[in-house]
Amino acid sequence: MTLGDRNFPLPTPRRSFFKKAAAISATLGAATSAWVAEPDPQSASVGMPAAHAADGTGPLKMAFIQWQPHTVPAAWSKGIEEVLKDQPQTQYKLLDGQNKVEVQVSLMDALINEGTAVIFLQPIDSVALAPSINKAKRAGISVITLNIDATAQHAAHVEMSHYYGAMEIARVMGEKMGGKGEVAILNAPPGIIIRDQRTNGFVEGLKKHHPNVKVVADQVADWSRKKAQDVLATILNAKPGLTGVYGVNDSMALGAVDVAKEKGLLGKLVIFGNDGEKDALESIENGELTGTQYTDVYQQGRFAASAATVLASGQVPATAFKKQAHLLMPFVIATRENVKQIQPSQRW
Amino acid sequence: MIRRHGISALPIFFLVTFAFFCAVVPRFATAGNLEALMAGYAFIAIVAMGESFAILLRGVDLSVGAVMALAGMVAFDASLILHLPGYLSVALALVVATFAGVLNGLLIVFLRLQPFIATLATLAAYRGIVFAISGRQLVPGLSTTALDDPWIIGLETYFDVGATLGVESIAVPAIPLSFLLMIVLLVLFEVLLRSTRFGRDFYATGGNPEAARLAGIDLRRTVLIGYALSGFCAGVAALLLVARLTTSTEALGNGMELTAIAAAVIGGVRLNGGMGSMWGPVVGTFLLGVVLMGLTLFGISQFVQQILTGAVLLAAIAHSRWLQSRRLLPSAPEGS
Amino acid sequence: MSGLALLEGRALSKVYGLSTVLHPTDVVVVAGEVRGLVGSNGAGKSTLMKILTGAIAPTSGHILINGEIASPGRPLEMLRRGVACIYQHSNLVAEMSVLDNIYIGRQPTRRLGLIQRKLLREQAQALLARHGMDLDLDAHVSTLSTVRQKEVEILKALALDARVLLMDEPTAWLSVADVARLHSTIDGLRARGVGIIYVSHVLDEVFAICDTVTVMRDGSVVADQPIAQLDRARVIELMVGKTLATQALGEANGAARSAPAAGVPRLRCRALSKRGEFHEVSLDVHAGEILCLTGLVGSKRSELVQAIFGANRFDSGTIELEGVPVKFHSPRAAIASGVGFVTEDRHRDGLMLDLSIAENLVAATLGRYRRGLLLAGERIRATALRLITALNIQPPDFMKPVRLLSGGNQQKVLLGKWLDLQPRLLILDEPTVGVDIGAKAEIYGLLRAARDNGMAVLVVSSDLEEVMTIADRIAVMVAGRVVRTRETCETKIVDLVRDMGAVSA
Amino acid sequence: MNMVVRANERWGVASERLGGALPIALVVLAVALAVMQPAFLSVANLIGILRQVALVGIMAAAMTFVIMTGGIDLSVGPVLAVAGLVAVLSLDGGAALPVALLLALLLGLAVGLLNGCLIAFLRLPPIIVTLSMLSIVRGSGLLVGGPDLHGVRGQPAFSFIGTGSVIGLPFSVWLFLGVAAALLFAQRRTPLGLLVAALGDNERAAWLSGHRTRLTTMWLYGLCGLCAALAGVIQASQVHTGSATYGEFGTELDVIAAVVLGGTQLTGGKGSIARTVLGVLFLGTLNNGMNILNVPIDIQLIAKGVIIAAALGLGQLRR
Repeated sequence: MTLGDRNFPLPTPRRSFFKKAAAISATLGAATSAWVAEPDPQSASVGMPAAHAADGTGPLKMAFIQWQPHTVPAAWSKGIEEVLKDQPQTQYKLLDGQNKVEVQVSLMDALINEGTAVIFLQPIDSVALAPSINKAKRAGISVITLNIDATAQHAAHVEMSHYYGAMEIARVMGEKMGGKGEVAILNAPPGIIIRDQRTNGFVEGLKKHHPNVKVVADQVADWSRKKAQDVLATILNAKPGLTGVYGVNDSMALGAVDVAKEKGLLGKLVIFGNDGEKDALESIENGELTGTQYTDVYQQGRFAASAATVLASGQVPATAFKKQAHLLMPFVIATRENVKQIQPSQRW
Repeated sequence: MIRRHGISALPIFFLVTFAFFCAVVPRFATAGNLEALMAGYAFIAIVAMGESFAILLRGVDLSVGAVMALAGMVAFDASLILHLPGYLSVALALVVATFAGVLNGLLIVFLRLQPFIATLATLAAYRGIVFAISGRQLVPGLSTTALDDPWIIGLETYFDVGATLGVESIAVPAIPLSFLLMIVLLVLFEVLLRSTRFGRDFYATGGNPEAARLAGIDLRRTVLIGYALSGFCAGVAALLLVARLTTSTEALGNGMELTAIAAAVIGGVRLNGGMGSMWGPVVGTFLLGVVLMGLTLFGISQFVQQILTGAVLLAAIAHSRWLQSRRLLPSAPEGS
Repeated sequence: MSGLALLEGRALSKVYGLSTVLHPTDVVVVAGEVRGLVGSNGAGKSTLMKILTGAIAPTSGHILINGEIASPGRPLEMLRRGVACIYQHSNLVAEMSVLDNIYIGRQPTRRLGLIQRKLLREQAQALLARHGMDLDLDAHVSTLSTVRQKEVEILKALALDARVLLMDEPTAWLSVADVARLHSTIDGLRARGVGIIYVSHVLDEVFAICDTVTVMRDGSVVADQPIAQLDRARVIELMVGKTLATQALGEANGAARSAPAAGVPRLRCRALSKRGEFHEVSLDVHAGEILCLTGLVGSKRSELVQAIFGANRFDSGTIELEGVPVKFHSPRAAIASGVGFVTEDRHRDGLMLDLSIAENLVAATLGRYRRGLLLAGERIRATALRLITALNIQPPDFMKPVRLLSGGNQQKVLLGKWLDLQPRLLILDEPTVGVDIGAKAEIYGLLRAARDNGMAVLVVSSDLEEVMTIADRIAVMVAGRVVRTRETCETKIVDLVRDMGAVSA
Repeated sequence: MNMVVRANERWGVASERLGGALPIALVVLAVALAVMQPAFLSVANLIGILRQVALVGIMAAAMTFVIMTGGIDLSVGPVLAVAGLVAVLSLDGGAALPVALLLALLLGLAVGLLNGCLIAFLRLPPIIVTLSMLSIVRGSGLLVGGPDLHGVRGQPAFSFIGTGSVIGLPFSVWLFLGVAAALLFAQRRTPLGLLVAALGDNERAAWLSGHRTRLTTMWLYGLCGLCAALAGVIQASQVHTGSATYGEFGTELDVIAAVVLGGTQLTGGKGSIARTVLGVLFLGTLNNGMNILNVPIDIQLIAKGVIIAAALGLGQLRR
């Protein structure tokens, strides 16, 4: 059962957004119970892997392998811990993938040997981590991927929509720009899949909704606010006619805001970010940043964690999954109009 | 010739660290973990060996990471876009990597660039080429397509020693092919350096270029071969990693240069050339591996892990320096 | 000296940019002949040697080996055809074993370039036996003394059974005994019909060992004849011209001595000991005297003076400076209380080769040349100019990097650095190694002047000729102990040699 | 520049001039860019370049001394991050601006001195010491501040450091010029410059001439840490946030590249602050040019490699 499949109803009406969030957690519960409902015949033969601590002996180990220390995974981790802290028997740790695939793979191996019950994984690459995920599955460990799906079937995937989110950004941004004008993209270096999904989504979105908005510059600013400042400042010298900037993450968008402020272009430049971290939302409220794609990352973490608890409860051996739960997080394009709706508790 | 320079310090330190983790970390001394260790670090060790060739020649090769990405992407494209048979893709990747190394050598020998600058330049250039030829960018579908060619994927195989020896009572780690490959290269390189004339020429070139030149050693040739070997090793490592990942990414091998250099220096390869071994860097690499695995299994928080990793690095080098100083006590700073 | 010409240089010349360092020169090496090649620094000896070894290519002229033309600038070819060279500065790879160094670049190999270790070792041992040398083939060159390293270099050449052997200052840093040893080796080679070019600043050696001599001056040959037809004075005159020659000789042995000083000595060492280096050493150096500390290389003289200077530790004993007990824990402290130290190896310990003459001259006294935070440029400049004239440093350009100076001038810069300190006690370790005769004379003059101004001078030297020339008193050190102290006026070289218990030179 | 050279010729620095390929390459590059994109020469852009290189420039200037002694400092990235973080956190904690700045700078200095101490007195290889310090400092920073971004609010004085400008030039640029000038002056006109040169040329000889070689070396690393911290403060002020994740991997390479591009040998010895500044400007111009021409990243990197190799290589060939 794929919850929120690819053609997830877009755009999300503001009002229904939080209802939907609730609805999803409900369905997720249903989903997990559904797994329990249809145990796999072989699962008996497979049995509980020795590593699995679900039999009550010793703590229940869970670990989260992030791509590298960063605001988003940090927020996920917070959400996860919120859920897990009520479960004294679980032991949770956050690991650093150092933005290197090979390190993530090594960490997977380590966790597998350790007999972890559930691994939360933010893969740097969909394919690269697949072998490790399969290995984990063979060891009876459930893997829950965050944000980037893996090509290998695994327990569950909780994703903030990159491709469709970026498309949506393109649509709203185009409207703010009056359907025409020149846009610069402050991009990340290739090598991580989010980058491709977001850029492609954005470009496709413009093609689809606003063919008259041209992308006149696409420069790499390494996810960094400082670099974004330098790069955009330079671009503006060559392209004074620039009317829009899309930062592939909020830091770069905020860098753009800094430049706009300095050059007194705040009114003229339409600037969008991606992720929706609290600084970005605040900047929107101050009428500096035009908008960003907001996803309730805490919630995303909580979903992942609740799924994990069900899985770890042991009634469902990871080997039993025929299909993989796929949860596409709902998002809003936060702009001045709707940003107030996002409660402080949801800001990360 | 190495023992005299206190590099024997390293194995001791390694064993102590290893023993420590075995003792205090649950599930560290398991077959599975050793297996993971071998599989996860053999390819890095190979890069470190390559790097050592450059360092032995008073140089450094910053481009190893980029060369890995290049070789990986070549194999990727060759297999998934050009649909070449695996053995060709592998060969192609190795050739490209070796050539990349040769190019470094050419820049150093003929443009007389400082190795640091030459390889820094190629580091950028090779990475750029990777972006340019990346099948993941050219053919959207490929970023989620796994490599399936047996010739490439086959590199990630394990030999169940336990079964073949019939030892079932104790869990013997299965030996990954990559590890065996590393051993083979290690032996080859050690023989090359110790008991062939080329090897001696190599140390001579690094130790005292003028003397080497006057003895009629062809310095250019030595340097070219040195960097070629560095490139080749990066290529082999890349293939092993690609096999492990069943794909290649544009970011493959990012930051590998520092890891390799660190491993080499901890392994006792002297930065200003002419002194060092091949097994040193290998042990150095696995020291890094043991620390990462150990601390992770120990459940040390990721941040504290970084701190401890740094501390262990320091300890390792300090320890070997200490053993050295007990041998020959310099009452004054040696001239730089 | 009959015999065929092994190596022949015809009209060899070398021009760097505008300056001609070698005018068209002919040189011949005949089998079984030792040809002395002498001349002041900058006379073109080294250039000629480099051309003959193929280290550099001549601007014009050509080289014949056994009558065949050899292509220039090809060290390897020259080696293969039996022309080997022992350079003044070590050309060994410090990190490699003696064995590897001897056969560097030409080890016998099997298929796959694998070295035939056994064969190699046998060859080496045979070689050692043939020339009556004993060396630990597995020792690292870096762990060997200078003498030993020289021997390795000679072996390196012999290993090729070279027909022609070029030796550039082979006896630099060698003690009397070692020189004798080397010479007997050379005799052996000559007997075997090897042709040898022997470059040296030490004329006595040239007269002792050479059959013919080529004297060079300002880049061209001024004399080429059997040594028998020349005497020392004549050769010096040919080398450096009349005036300097008279000076160099005139001030030799008969030079004025200060009366044996009395009263509290400037430096008083009592029972200085360091395990494994020196034992119970007691020395006095008075104001206004030059004390020479001589002995065989390896008699730990350098270690001793370094200990006095604070560059080396010592276990027990006392040092007094004008009656005040001192113990320096660093050179800095020694310098602060007016002790200067001209180190032995000017390249390793003495000079900053890429820095200018001026910068080197004030290196030990920098503290005096600051105005607040700044360097007092004018004062530095003044001092530099003063010293350059006083020491007659060539070229007199204080901007010139020291690397570009001749050995003699480099040594003068090093000396100048310490003279500027105007130390109460000046220690010099082998002050004239590899320095040509003209510069030597000047350095001796400077030392005497310093002495006469009441400086206490302690010179470590293995060159007995030098010792006899400048010393007021002579202390002989053997195996870390001072065995004898003599007044120079009552001393003959043979006495010293006997004191050292060395083979008679 | 020539004025300075002549000034110290008065007392005879072994003649070191701004010759070589780099200045020519810089001019050629600038002209080429100006032709392809006139906006490159606009005052705004030229100032922009200065502003963009300020951080690397400050660090490179100090790094020059370290590299001249045959050393290297890989730990500048994390130091930059943590210094910024400390400044921001202490401001949040209500500390007065001077106090916050002092804390940040002292931290950088301390890390640097620790590096120097290990290198000079324990004689450990600089590359390993500073590499270890890289991960130690980064780890500690993350322990303190986590990966989150800590914003600065209502601190006009602090924001001025990075964003304010004085007579037409950004304040950060003034700081860069200030540091560069000071170090240039130190190298050319004070005993320190001579001492550093001596250290790089022949440490043992310097020691035997009565110089405190180890102490000096230690302080040079201290200086390097200090400058990294200064850069960190500036960046924190420019991006209005402090975070332990700033100064990403690669920062140190940028800095070292600038120094080496300026002709300082990694093996130690001769080096010049002036030439380093040139190196910084060259790299800055290169990046700026790539951005202003909107060169795609792949071509950008390739071109970068080729241009650097060509710029220095051709210079070598002329010799």
